[in-house]
Formats: sequence, C-alpha cells, structure tokens
Amino acid sequence: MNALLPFAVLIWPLLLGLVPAVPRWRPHALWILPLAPLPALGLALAGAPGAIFLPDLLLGVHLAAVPGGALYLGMTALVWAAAGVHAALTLPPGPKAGALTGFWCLTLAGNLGVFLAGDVVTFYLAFAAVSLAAWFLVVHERTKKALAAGKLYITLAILGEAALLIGLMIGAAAAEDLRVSSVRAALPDAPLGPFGIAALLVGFGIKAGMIPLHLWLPVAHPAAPVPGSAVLSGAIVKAGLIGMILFIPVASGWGSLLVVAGLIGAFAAALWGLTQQDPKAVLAYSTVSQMGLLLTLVGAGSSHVAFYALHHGLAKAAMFLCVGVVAAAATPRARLLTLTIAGIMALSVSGFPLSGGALAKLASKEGLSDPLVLALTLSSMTTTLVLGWFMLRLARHHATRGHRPVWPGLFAGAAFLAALALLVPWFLWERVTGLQGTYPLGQANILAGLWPVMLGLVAVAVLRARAMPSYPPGDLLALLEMLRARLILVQKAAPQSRRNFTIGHRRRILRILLRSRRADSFFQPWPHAGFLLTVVTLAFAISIWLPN
Amino acid sequence: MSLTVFALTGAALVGLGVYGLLALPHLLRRVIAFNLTGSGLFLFFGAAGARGGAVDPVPQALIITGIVVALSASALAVGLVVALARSSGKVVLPDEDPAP
Amino acid sequence: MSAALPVLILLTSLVPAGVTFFLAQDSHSLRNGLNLGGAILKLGLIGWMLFSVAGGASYEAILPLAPGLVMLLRVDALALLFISLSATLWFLTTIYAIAYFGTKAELSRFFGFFSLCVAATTGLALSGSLISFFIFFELLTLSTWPLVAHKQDKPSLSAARLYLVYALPGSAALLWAIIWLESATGPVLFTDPPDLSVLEPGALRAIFALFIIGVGVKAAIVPLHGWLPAAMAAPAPVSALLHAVAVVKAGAFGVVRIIYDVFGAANVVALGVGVPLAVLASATIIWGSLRALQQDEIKKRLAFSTVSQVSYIVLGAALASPLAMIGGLVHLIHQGLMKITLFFCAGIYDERAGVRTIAGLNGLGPRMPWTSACFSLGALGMIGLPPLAGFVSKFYLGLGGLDAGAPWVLGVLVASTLLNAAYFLPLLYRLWFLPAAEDATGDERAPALVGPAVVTALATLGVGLLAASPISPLGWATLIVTREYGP
Amino acid sequence: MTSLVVLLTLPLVAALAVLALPERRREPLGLLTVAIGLVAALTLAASVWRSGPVLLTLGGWTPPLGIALRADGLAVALILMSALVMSAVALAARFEMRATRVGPRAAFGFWVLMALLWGALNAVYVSRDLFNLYVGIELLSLAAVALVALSGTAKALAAALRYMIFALVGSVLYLAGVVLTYAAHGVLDIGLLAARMPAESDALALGLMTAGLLAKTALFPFHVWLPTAHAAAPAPASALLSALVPKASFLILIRLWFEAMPDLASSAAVMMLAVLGSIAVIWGGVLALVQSRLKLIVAYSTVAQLGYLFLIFPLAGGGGSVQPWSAGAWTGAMFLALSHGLAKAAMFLAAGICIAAVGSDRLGDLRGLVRHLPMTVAALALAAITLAGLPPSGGFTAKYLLMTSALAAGQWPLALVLVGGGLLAAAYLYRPMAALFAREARIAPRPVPRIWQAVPLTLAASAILLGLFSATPFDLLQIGRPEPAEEGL
Amino acid sequence: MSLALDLALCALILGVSLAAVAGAGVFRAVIFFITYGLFVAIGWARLGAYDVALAEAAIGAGLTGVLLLTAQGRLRRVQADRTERPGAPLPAALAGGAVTLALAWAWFVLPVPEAPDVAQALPQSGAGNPVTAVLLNFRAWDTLLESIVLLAALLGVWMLARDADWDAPLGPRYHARPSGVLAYFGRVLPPIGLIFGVYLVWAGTETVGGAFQGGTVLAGVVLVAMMAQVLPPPRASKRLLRAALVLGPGVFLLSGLAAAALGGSFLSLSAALAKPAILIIEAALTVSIAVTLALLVIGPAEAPEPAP
Repeated sequence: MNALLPFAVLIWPLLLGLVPAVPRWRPHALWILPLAPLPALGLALAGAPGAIFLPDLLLGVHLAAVPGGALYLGMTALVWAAAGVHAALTLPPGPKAGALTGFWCLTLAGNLGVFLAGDVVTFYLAFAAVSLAAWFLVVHERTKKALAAGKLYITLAILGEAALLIGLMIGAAAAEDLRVSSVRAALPDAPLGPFGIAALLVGFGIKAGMIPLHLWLPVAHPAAPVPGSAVLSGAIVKAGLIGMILFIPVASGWGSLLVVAGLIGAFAAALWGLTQQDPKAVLAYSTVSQMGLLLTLVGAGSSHVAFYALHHGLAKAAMFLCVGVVAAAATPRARLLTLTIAGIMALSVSGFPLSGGALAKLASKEGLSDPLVLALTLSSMTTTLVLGWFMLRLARHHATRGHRPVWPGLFAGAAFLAALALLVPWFLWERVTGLQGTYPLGQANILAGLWPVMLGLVAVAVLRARAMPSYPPGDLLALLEMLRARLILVQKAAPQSRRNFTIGHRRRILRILLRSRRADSFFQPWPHAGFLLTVVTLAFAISIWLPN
Repeated sequence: MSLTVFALTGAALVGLGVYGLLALPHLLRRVIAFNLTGSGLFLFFGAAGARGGAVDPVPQALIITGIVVALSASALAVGLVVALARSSGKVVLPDEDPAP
Repeated sequence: MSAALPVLILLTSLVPAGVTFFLAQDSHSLRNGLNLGGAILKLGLIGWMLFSVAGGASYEAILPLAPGLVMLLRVDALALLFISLSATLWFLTTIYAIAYFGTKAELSRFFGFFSLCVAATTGLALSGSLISFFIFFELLTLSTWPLVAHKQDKPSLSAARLYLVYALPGSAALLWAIIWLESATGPVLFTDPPDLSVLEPGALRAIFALFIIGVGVKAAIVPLHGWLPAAMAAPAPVSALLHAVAVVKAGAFGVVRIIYDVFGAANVVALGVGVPLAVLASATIIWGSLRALQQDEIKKRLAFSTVSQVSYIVLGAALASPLAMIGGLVHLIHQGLMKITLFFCAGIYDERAGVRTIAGLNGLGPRMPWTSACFSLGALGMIGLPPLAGFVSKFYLGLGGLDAGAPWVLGVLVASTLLNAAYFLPLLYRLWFLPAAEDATGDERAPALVGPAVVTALATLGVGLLAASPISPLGWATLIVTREYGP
Repeated sequence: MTSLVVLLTLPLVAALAVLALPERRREPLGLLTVAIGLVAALTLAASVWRSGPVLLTLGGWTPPLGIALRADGLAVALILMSALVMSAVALAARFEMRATRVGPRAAFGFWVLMALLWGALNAVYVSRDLFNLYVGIELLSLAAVALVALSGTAKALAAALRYMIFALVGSVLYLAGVVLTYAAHGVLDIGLLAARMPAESDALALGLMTAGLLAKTALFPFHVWLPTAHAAAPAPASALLSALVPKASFLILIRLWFEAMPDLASSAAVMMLAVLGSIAVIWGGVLALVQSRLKLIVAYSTVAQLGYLFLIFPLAGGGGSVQPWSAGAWTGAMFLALSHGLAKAAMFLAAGICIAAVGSDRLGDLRGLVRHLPMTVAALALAAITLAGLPPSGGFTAKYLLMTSALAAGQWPLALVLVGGGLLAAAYLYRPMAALFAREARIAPRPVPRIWQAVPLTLAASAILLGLFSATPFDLLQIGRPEPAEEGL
Repeated sequence: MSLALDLALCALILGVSLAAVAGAGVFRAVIFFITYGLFVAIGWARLGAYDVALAEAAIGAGLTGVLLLTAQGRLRRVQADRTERPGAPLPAALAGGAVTLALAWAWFVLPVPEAPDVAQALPQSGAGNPVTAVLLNFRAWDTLLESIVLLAALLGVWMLARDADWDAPLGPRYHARPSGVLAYFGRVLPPIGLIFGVYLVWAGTETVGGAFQGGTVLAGVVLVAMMAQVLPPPRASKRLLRAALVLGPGVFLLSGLAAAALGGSFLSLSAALAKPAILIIEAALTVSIAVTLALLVIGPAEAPEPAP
C-alpha cells in the first residue's frame, strides 16, 4: 500500500485537474487548488516513503522520492497550497479560471513528479509538465504583456525541453537503462558525455534561472498573476535545481562551472534588480540571484541544498503573495501588516540572524571552502539591497483592482507561509544538519549574519534618495530582439522568381511537343514513307545477308 | 536464257512500278503502277517456276490467285479514288497536295 | 485455412469496394453498412489472426502469375503491425467519412475507391514478395487518384495530376530496381533474402537508390514530396487516410521492407547507403518542418508536417540499428494515430465551422472544445511531448541514432521538435487564446465526426502512456525487431 | 479439330449468310455467330491445353503440296482474344451500328465486313503456309480498308486510301518475299522452311517480307496511315482495326523470324527492329500527347504499343543464361499483344459511347462525362492501366517479362524504353481521364444504355484479369512455342 | 531465234510499261497499261504458262483495263482536278532501281529447288490440269479465301456509295445509242462470250482454263450487256444478285464442310468424287466470280446525275 503512495500523490492532482472539464463544476473549480497538493504534503510529512515500479506505463515508470525529497515535496506542497488559496480568493471564476485550474494541477503534478521520478522518461515527462503547463500560469491574464511574456517563456521552456531530451538520451543510450541512477552514473563516461551534460545544464539552467538562461524569469513573473508568480518562483524553479542535483556530475569540472555561473547570477541579478520598478520584477531578479546561490551550492557539492531551497521557496512565495495582499489591502493597517510580513521575509531571505534564512545560510556554509563562504556572506548584502529595494517598490505598490473583502484570507495565506519560512528551519535544524539546536544562536554566527544585512540596509537607505536607472525587465532580451529584426529584413529581401521559371519551362516543353506534330508530317506523304520502306527493305536484306 | 530475260524484265517491271508508286501523285496512275509491280513480280515468279525443266504448276496457281487478288485490291482502290474525287474533287491525297 | 485468411482479409475491403461501385447514389444505408461491415469483419479477422499468430500459426497464400512473378500474401509480425493500424483507422475513417459526406454526390465512387485504397494498403502490408509489393503499391497509386480528384474542381484535378506526375515515375524507378535485382538474383521473397553477392556493389547501390526513389515518392522524401501538399485538395477523410495509413505510410513501410527484408541491415551498412539515406531523411524532416512553418492553410501545414514526420520512419530504418528501427516502426503507428487525429479535426473545422486557414482557428477552442482538445493532443504528440505517442518514437530514434554512431540524429530530432513546436503551438494558441472573429460560427454537433477523432486522440495518449506494455505498438515493434531482424 | 474448322469457316459462312439473308436476321445471326465462335475458341483452347497444338492438313494434302494449319498456344490465345473482342464489338454494334443511327448502308456493310475480318484473322492465326498467309492478310486488309471508309466522309476516304496504299505495297513486298522463298526452296510451309538449305536469296526474301509486314503493322516510320484511319472509322470498327488487325501481320513476322528462318536473324537486323520499335514507342507516345481528340489519342497509342512488340526480337531468350526464368520476353510480347487487344478495343468502344453521348470526341467536349457515364469512364481507366503497363494488368505482366529479359541480358536501353513508354502512356491517357473527370460539363449528354456501357467495361476488366490470372495464359502460350523463343535469335 | 523473240517481247513490254508510267495523261496511261497486259499475256504463253496467260489477258489486261477506263471516265465526269502534279522523281528512281537490282541479284543466286511433285498426286486430284488441281484441290483453301477476297472487295466498293444513293441501282447510267456500235456488240457478244466462258470452265479441269478465266469472260459479257443497256443495272439489295454472289463461295465452303462432316478432312475431296465435285464447285464459283467481277467494275450504287 505504501508503495502506491508516490503514484497517488501524482495522480491526485491530475484527477482534480479534470474537474473543470465538467461544465457544471467549473465555477467552483478554483477551490480545488488548495486541495491538490495535500497528499504530497502528507507524503512529505511521512518522510516520503514508498517506491514503485510500473512496468507497463510509459517506458517503465519508477517512482521514489529523490534524496531530500521530503523537504522538496513538503515545500512544494505548502507553496502550492498557499498559492492555491490565494488564487481561489483573488481570481475571478470563469472559463479562464477553469483552464487555469486544469493546468495548475498539471503543473503541480509535474512539479511533484520531478522529485519522485526514478527513471529518466518519467523525469522528463514531469519536467515537461511543470515547465510547459506553467505557461498557462504566465499567460493567465491574457494581456498583451502576459502573452508576450508567455511567448518568451514557452520558447525557452521548449528549448530547455529539447536540450534536456538530448542530454537524457545520450545518458540513457550510454547507460542502456532508463533509471536515473544508472543514467547519472553513465553520463560522465558516455561517448558524448560532455555534450550531454552541457545539454542538461542548458535544460535545467533555463528552468533554474541560471545566468544567462534566466531571461524568462523577470519577464514572466510580473506578467503572471500573483499566485502564479508565487509558485513559479517558490517551487517551479526548483525543478531545474533538482535536475542539476540529479544529473550533473559535480565532482568533475562541471561543478566549478555551476559555481561560477551561480555566483555571477547571485550578484549580478541582485544588482540588476535595482533597475526594476515593478516589485514582482524585483522579486524575480532576487529569485535569479537566490537560485544562483543555490546553484553555487550544488556546484560546490553542499549537502544542504534542500534545506536552503526549502526556506527560499517558502519565503519567496510568501513575498510574492504579499504583493497580492498589499494590492488587496483596503486599510492602512492592513497595508502596514502586510508590509511587515514582507519585510520580515526579506530580512529572512537576506539571512538576518535567527531567521529561517539565517539558518539555511548557516547550514549551507557547512563544508564550503572559505572563498565560497565569503561569497555567501557578501551575497547577503546584495540580497538585502535588492529586497530592500523590493520593499521600497512594494510600499508604493497600489491596488488597481482586487477583492478587498477577501484580504484576511489572503493575508492569512501569506502570513502562514511566512511563519513556516521562519519556523520550519528551526524545527528541522537538528534533523537536517545534525548540528546542535543552539548553533545558530552562537555569537559569531549572529554577527556574521548581521553585518552584511546592516550594510545592505544602509545602502538601501542611500538608494532611497537616488533616482535609479530604470530598464524594462529582461536585460539580455533587448539584444536578441535586435537580431530578430535583422533576420526579418533579410527574409523579406529574398527573391520569389521560382514560379515564373516553372511556367516558362512548361511552355517550352509544350512547344517542343507540338513541334513533334510537324516533324511527324514529314513521314505523312506516301512518297516519303514509300522511299523509306524501300530503304528499310534493303537495310533488312543487307543486314541479314552480310553476316550470313 | 529466255528465262533470265523474262526474270530481269520482271525485276525491271517491279522497279518501274515502285518508281511509279513513289513518283506519281495521281492516284489512278498509282494503281496502274501497283499493277505493274504485281505483274512484274509474277513474271519473275513465272520465270523462276519454269527453271526446273518441266513447268511447275504451283507458281502458276499462285500467280492466278495473285492476279485475282490484285484485281480485287485494284477495284477497291479505284472505287476509293473515284469516291474521294467525288467528295473532295481531288485525285491526290490531301497530304501530297501542294495546293490544298 | 492458412491460405484463406490473408485472402479473406484482403477481400473484406476488396469486396465492399467492388460492390460499392455499382450501388446507386441514394442507397446510403446499404453502402454504409457494406463498408462498415467490411471494416468490422476485417478487424475481427485481424484480431483472430493476431491471436493465432501468437499461438504460432503462420499464414501464406500464393498465386503464381508467371515465372518470376509470384503474388505472395504472407503474414509476418511487421505485416500484422501495419494491417492492424490500417484496419483500425479504416474503420474510424469510414465512420468519419460517412458523417462527413452525408448525402453529397458521387458517394458510391468515393467509397468504392476508398475501400479499394484500403485493400491496396492491406495487400501491400501482406505482400510476401517484392513483386506483389509492387503490384499493390501501384494499385494504391491508382486507387488514390480518384480520391484526390474527388471534388473534380480545378485544384483537385491539378493536385491529382501532380500526384501521378510524381507517383508514376516513382513506380517506374521501383519497377526498374525490382527487375534489375530480380534479373540477377531470381524472385525476391521477403522470407528468403536474396543472395546479393551476384551483383557488383556499384550496381547494388544503384538498385538501392532506385528503390528509395521508388518508395520515396510515396514516402514524400525531399525532393520527391511536391505532390503531397498539393494533394490536400482532397476531402478531409481522404487526407486523413492518405497521410495516416495509406499512401505515405506505404512508402515508409516500403523503405522498411527494402532495408530489412530485401537488402538486410548488414548489407545496407556494408554498402554505405544507410547513412546517405539517413541524411536525406533528416533533410526531409527539417525541410518539411520549415515549409510547414510558411503555410497559412491548416491542411497544407499538416501536409508538410507529414512530409517531415514520415521521414522519421525512414530515418529509423536507414540507421540500421535495432533501437532506431524500433523507433521507426513504432512511429509508423504513432504518426498514423496522431496525423489522422489532426486531419479528422481539420476536416471538422472545415465542415462545421468553414475554417480552412490558420487565422480562422481563432477562438474555436471554446466553441468546439472536443475537436480542439483532440487537435491539441495530436499536435502536442507531434511535437513529441511526453507522454504522447510522438515522444516514444522520438526517444527510440534518438537512442538508435546514438547506438548507430550517428549522434547528429539527436540534433535533427531536436531541431524537428523545435520546428514542430513552432508551427503547431501557434495553432493551439489561436484555438484557445485568441478571440473568435465576430462572424465566426461553428459547432460540433456531429458525434460521428468527433467520435473518431476522440478515439484516435485518446489512442495517441494511450499508446504513449502505456508504451512499455507488451501489447502496445512499442512492445510490438520491439518484438518485431528482436525476433525478426535481431542480430 | 472440329472447333478449328468451325472457327475458320463460321465467320465466312456468317458473312455469306448476312449477305444473302434479309436485313432483320442480321443482328440475331451476328450475335449467334459470335456466341458460337466464342464457344469454339474456348473448345479449341481447351483441346490445345490438354493435348498440345492442333494440326489440320487441308484437303488431306500434306505440305509441300497442300496447306497445313496449326493451332499452337499463341494462335489459340490470339483466336480467343479475337473472339472476345468480336463478341464485344458485336454487342456494341447492336447499339452503335443500327440502321437508324448510321444508315442502312453502313449497318449492312459493318456486319459483313466484321465477319470477313474475323474469318481472315482466324485464317492468318493458324496458317503455316506463306502464300496462304498472303491471301489471308489481303482479305484482312481489304475488309479493314472498307471499314475505314465506312463513314463515307472525305476525310475517311482519304484515310482509307492512304491505308490502302500502305497495305497494298506491304502486301506486294511480302508477296515478293514469298516468291523468292518459293523460287529458292520450292516450299511454302513454315515447318519445311525451317529445315531448308539456306540460300543466299533468303536475306532479300526475309527483308522484303519483313518490310512489307512492318508497313502493315504500322511500325515507325510507317505509322502515318494508322491514326487517321483508325480515328476515321466508326468506333466498333476502330476497335477491330486497332485491337486485332495489326496483330495478324505481327504474328506473321513472328512466324517468319522465330519459326521459318530463325537462322537468318543477324544481330544488326534484330536490333534494327528493336530500334524502330523503340522509336515507335516514344514517337507514338509523344504524338498521342499532343492530340486533342480521344480517338486520335487512342490511335496514336496503338502506334506506341505496337512498338513494344518489336522489342521481342533482341530480347527473346535474353538473359536466359543468367536466370532460366528470365527468358520470358517472347511470352511477354505476346501478353502485350493480347492485353493491348482487349484494352484497345475497350477504349475505342468506350470512345464510341462518349461520341454517342455528346456527339464529339474532342477532349473539351468530354468534360464531366464521368457523372453520366461512370461505367464507360471506368472502362477507359482500366484500359489505360493496361496500356500504361501498370499492375495488376496483362500489360504489366507483359512489361515485367520483357523488362526482366532486358535487364538480365544487359539491354538496359530497351528497358528504359519500356519504362519510358509506360510513363508516356500514362501521360497521354491521363489527359482524357482528367477531362472526363472534370466537374463542369460542356454538353448535356444523351443517355446511353447501361448494357452498351457494360461492354467495354467487361473487355477492359478482362485485360486486368489477364494480369491477375496470368499463369494459365502464360502456360497456354508455351504450348508449341518455337525453340528460338526460349533460346533467343 | 526464240531468245530474240523473247528479247523483243520483253523490250516491248518494258517500253509499253514505261509509257504507262511515265507518259503524259491518265487516259493514255490506261491504254498503255492494257496494251502492256496483252504483251505480258504473250509472255506467259512464251513461258508455257497458258492458264496464267489467259488469266492475265482476261483479268490483268481486260478487266483491270475496263476498270481503269471507267474510273478515268468517272473522274472526268465528276470534274475532278486533273492537273498532273510532279512527284519526286529522283528518290523514286533510286528506290525503283535498287529494287530492280536486288531482284536481279536474287535471280542469279537463286538455287533451283525440288518442286512439289504435283504430277504424282494429280490422279487423285480429280483434275487433269495440274494448275486446276492445285487451285481447287491441293490449295483449295487459298482459292476459297480468294473468292472471299473478291467478295470483300465488292463489299468495300459498295460501301463507297453515298448514303442517299444506297437504294439506287449499281453503277453509273450508261447511255448507249440503240443503233450504236456498243449496242450492237451488246447484242452480239454475249452469246459468244457465254459459250466461250462456259467452255473455259469446262475445259479448265483438264486443260487450259478454269473458273477464274471463265468467270472473267462471263463478267465481260455481263458488262458489255449492261453498258449496252441490254441488262438493266441491278440494285444491291436484289435477292437474286445476292444469291449469285454467295453461290460460289457457299458451295465451296459447304462441300469442304461436308467432307469434314463425312469423316474426311476439311476441304478434302475423295478421289472418286473429286472430278464431279470440282466441276460443281467450279461452276458455282464461275457464276459468283462473273457477277462479282462485273459488279466490281461498275462500282457502287449511284443515283442518276441530275441533267446538267
């Protein structure tokens, strides 16, 4: 029975996702969103037990939680559940909501699936589900902005899928087996191993927002509805992360590559976030930055990536929800409360001592080389900077529209996530890190956490007085846009003369054919034919006579 | 020797007939030429059949049959020529008529 | 019995074809009953045959025509695979076609040739010798012509002409190849691979090239594909059948037969002709996709997509590796299911909403949800999205490419995936996301049209989802490859 | 043997009877004749199938004094095909050659001439005597010319006259060859000639006979009389002229080259025949492609199809050393003659139906006829399949056998001709098919009885069946097949 | 001496034939052709082929001549364009010369074969004249077909009638003055011709002559009678006429079939019955040949021309 649990966890959201297909149920469909991740949460709380092999399904489906699966699954389930509540409260019911519900559930199933997949095909399927179905979360508003963002998102997602497919196939071909463990083992030594790994890096990198493949993140987040952004940033990007963990052999040079790319992302994205006006865009850059840190950890072989990811997921989701909550806040008090929650979360992510984020940072510094520890510490400063900027932008964020009466519910969701982000790391500390429960209370640790945040806060205060340059989200995109315009110009200049050529050709053939009629009239008159007949007669006679 | 004379005459008649068939556009004259060819051929055959001392009756029989067949063909050809002349006013074939 | 069954299966389409020609236009129920009855009977017979072949029975019917000219109907696993597909899809397409045409004109002619076309495909699948393969190949060519020209208007007729302009020289090349080969080796039976050592390698290569030209026209290998997009002038059920099981598939099936049963994979490799063919197939895959991108008509886009997709099968065969072969064979089925779904839907759009162009699809999704859902499934399958059918084929092809030492195949597959996405996703986007035109009409109150599409769409999902099961197409293809062409 | 005598005399008796009996007996008599003829042909075929070639020494006099007849497999196959075509033509003529349609003159003449033609054909098919063959083809030619002239228009008369000239000169050339042969050997029997002492004059004799027969068979460049003549005749007559008449002179050629004087076949002469045949295939095809009338297309197609037959000379026995079964060219050409006969007759009869429906055979006027004459169009289509050599048809079997020999013998240019000719045939037959298949009709057609329509369809279907069940005819053709057919010339 | 005679004869033949081919005017060509036929008949006699000589004189020169003359007359009547057009003489001469040379060459290389031994079989044939034996017994099938060929030609000629004329009497209307030469011949010649013709048939079985020669003479008789308007031109539909046409080939065919039915082979004549059978067949054939040849010459049905 236990064995079926992972399977049930995946099937449940898929089944729920079909609910809106029934027209009568469609108006209330949004309310199933909070229900969909519950079995997964249960599985996580139970410690993610169970493993199952379904030989007939796909190319043989293996399901079992990945290492650290419980953390990922729990975080994912919580983020999705809270976002679900938010969505159910804020989004207007209707056909769009029905579609969203269906694909929300599909995305969720995929998101959970990447943490449960035991074979590459299932993994690929889950990855595709989370990546492609999430498109519906991005474009939900159907505004021009959302659709443009969706286009970028889906393009990159598909490119990522393609890259992933290459990598997985190279691995599977080398392993002659489809299980994740075999593929991972076979990849480094496969004939096309480096190429495959590079492809995987691209595939996962796109999802995980690795520089320079992060383009979609800052574009998609502001466009998506708030709960969508919350799951995108909180949970979905972690699918890329788990891919990196599962498949990239960090022991070889690939780890360093990840570290470098991760660090560049961590700092550059945070700083670039300062050029954004939309709080969600700022948050998106923060996500790129945080994911950079996570990738650095992966590349460095840290064993507490899951712990860090857990906190980041919860906190980032809470912050995104706060954007929605602020917009729905009717009274200054509500607004203040929300901003407080968001501020606490910002501090937590920055690693303010004793916060959940500080614990995550502390744990992940374990076993890292000094430069990396320093980088991590410094990143706290940039994080504070960007999140401080976020708070500034958030404070100026006003509701354009919203369901004000639902504010308490919305607030509860965000506050719930925030509370979890603060508390769960404490709760799990010993179990996960094996360190003493009082370790984070150590003075050195507190100090180490405090000074970068303080410095960051000072910088924020300075920034507040300055006018920051403002760019639209999507940095490198502008470059690509230029290239595309060039290409279109070239295409338009191509000549179109082929058709005329064929017609002329045909006419010429016809003329030749018609000429045959005139040629035939040479044989027509009897004197010609008769003369030829004589010639043929004699030719036959001679040709017979000569050899005999 | 006489036979050779007749045979060569036959050969010459055939040639003459062929000449007439090719050179004469008038259809009635072409029928005449055809008959010349045929009869020249028969003469050749007759001469050949008479070589073995006694006259071989088989060629004679064949020649008689041939003459009758030639007559039949000539009659039909002449009928066609007359009919063509009646309906088109020409005694040459349309594709050999320089002034149609 | 062992001789009668293949013949019977052939007759289940041939007899309805023959009788239908002579039915009056308005004897609808008789005609429909005849065709559906034939299709059901055929399915039953094939089911029985599957059952008994699994039990070790073998079927063979032989009809000598002249020395060296032997009509041989023989059932092997590959043949079974193909006839199962064609029989199932024939059945569905018949239902669809009956609903599609309703009481329009010239139905007896249409259904006559329709069944004849299926009979030819069946015969082709069951052919046990090169020459019977050729005979049915030609029968297929000829019986398809009236179907393409069915509307009898100018575009249809010129499309039909173009079809023959391509097909007949192709057959000539095929015939040449067959006779060249057979004049040296004797009649070629698929059970008994010919002794190729009697011919020079150069000659063998030329024969192989002629073979490929011959079947390549049907398989629409670039640059022999020009007829296929034009043939879109045909009514939707015809396009569906043409693209999914009949003509195009026959070409691909032919490539498989030629590589595996005539030359043998080892010889193909030894002669060095596999790689050029694989390159050609790859070029076709890419070129077809690129051209599909430029089309504004739904059916034209689908047609170029077929050009591209069918070459997957060719690619699988050309790589001469077991895994690629599995991929190719399974794509034979999968592409059929997906493409027929797409064409069914395209026909419904045309018939119920009057939509032929891509721009016309705007907003049709909510209005025609079932059709559009099926269309979406088909399209996503084509892109190769798991767990749909297309993914499975693509996966095996990729593995096969690596196995055969041709990793560039991966690049082709990926490029094709991307291109597929590029030309299919905008369609889905229009269907579901763009607002409908103000004067848009359309409904799907035609269960006999939508039903078959739903069935094939579900099958597209099912064969992918249950790919590893032994009775899935994949299981079957694996069985064929390991049992019959295994090392 | 009885059936052979019946086949030889029945048409003649029928002709005399039609001539002598009152008009109202004409049709029943004609139909009875073809029925008996068909039965006799089947009986003869059965007897040949069972016990080998049937011999008949006329008057009890054996050669060299008398005339011997021999019905071998080839002759019987041709007899059977002719009987089928005759039956079909007779059935079609019941509708088409009615006195009320074509006038009492043509209605009367057609039946007599048809019977005479049939008698001549059967006589030629079985005759073993060179001079008797001469009389036979003369009878054939006169009846054929008269059929061409039947419609009485100036065009038909000119066509008939041109045909007449070629036929007469062809006969004279043939006769010259016969004369030289008898003069040199004193025998006319084919079997005895095979055993003769070769003479120097034989080359000239064979050359003369060959050239004469080529003119009668309308091989390029002597094809010019054929299209106009065949197109000018009424459709049932065209069917006979195109399907059967050239086969008789071709058969004599076969008898001469393969049976009487196979020792004379030099490679140059044999190649010359094949080259002329190849040119005919291409030239006839190209010309058919540029015609705009159905009957002319069909007639030019005959020019092309006859060309194929001449590939037999270098190909017979070709490649037999490589693969024993690839020596099928001889049989292949015969298959072609048979299936061409059936298909071509079907085409002309179908063309006749089209003309009856819309009063013209211009392609433009035929547009859209498929809706009104589906059976006729089907007949045309099936016949086209045979003529283009597409499977499964007799034409395909023929082409297959010829091509196998060609490639096995390394004669790939000839194989190219076979393939190219098939494609050309498809191209020129496509044009009428496309016109018939068009949607809009230009002329409102008159109704045509279905039974009439069924006639060409049956013929065309039998051409297809010839391919589908070719084993029996194949074996039939092997009966009494001359040695060189297998070993090559 | 005889060689000189033959040389002279051949020179004459060639000269006349040359005139027939190359001379100006169709009428003259026809006249030369008739003359040529007579000279060739003499040539046949010189070769000892008397049967052929008779046939050539009667058919080749006589009947063909009349045929051509009538045709020439008709062409004149329909006012056909009679201008002579030049042909292409050089290729024609080349072809003719080549054919002549080839045949001449053949003559000198021809071996002398062993002829079939007719004489030995003659007693069983029922005919004393070997030519007749060959024609009516040994190669009876040829002769039967030949009589059918005549019929086919006649039918072909009939088919050349205009549809409107189909029921009219056959041939053009002859206008002989009742007191003219033609009318006189028309009354005098027929009885003589009749007797001569019947004699030729009767004698043909044993010596020179035969159905064809006799039939031709009779045909001439009929022709003269018709031209002299002694006999009215018949209509093609006339039953008696048809019966006369069918009689010869019909009797020939039936006797052949009867022989086959009685257990012999087709067209066989048992030695005992051969002579009378041959006579009967010849008689019947003669009637048919006479009628057929006469009708061939007068041509298809023709309605009277409207008076100019």
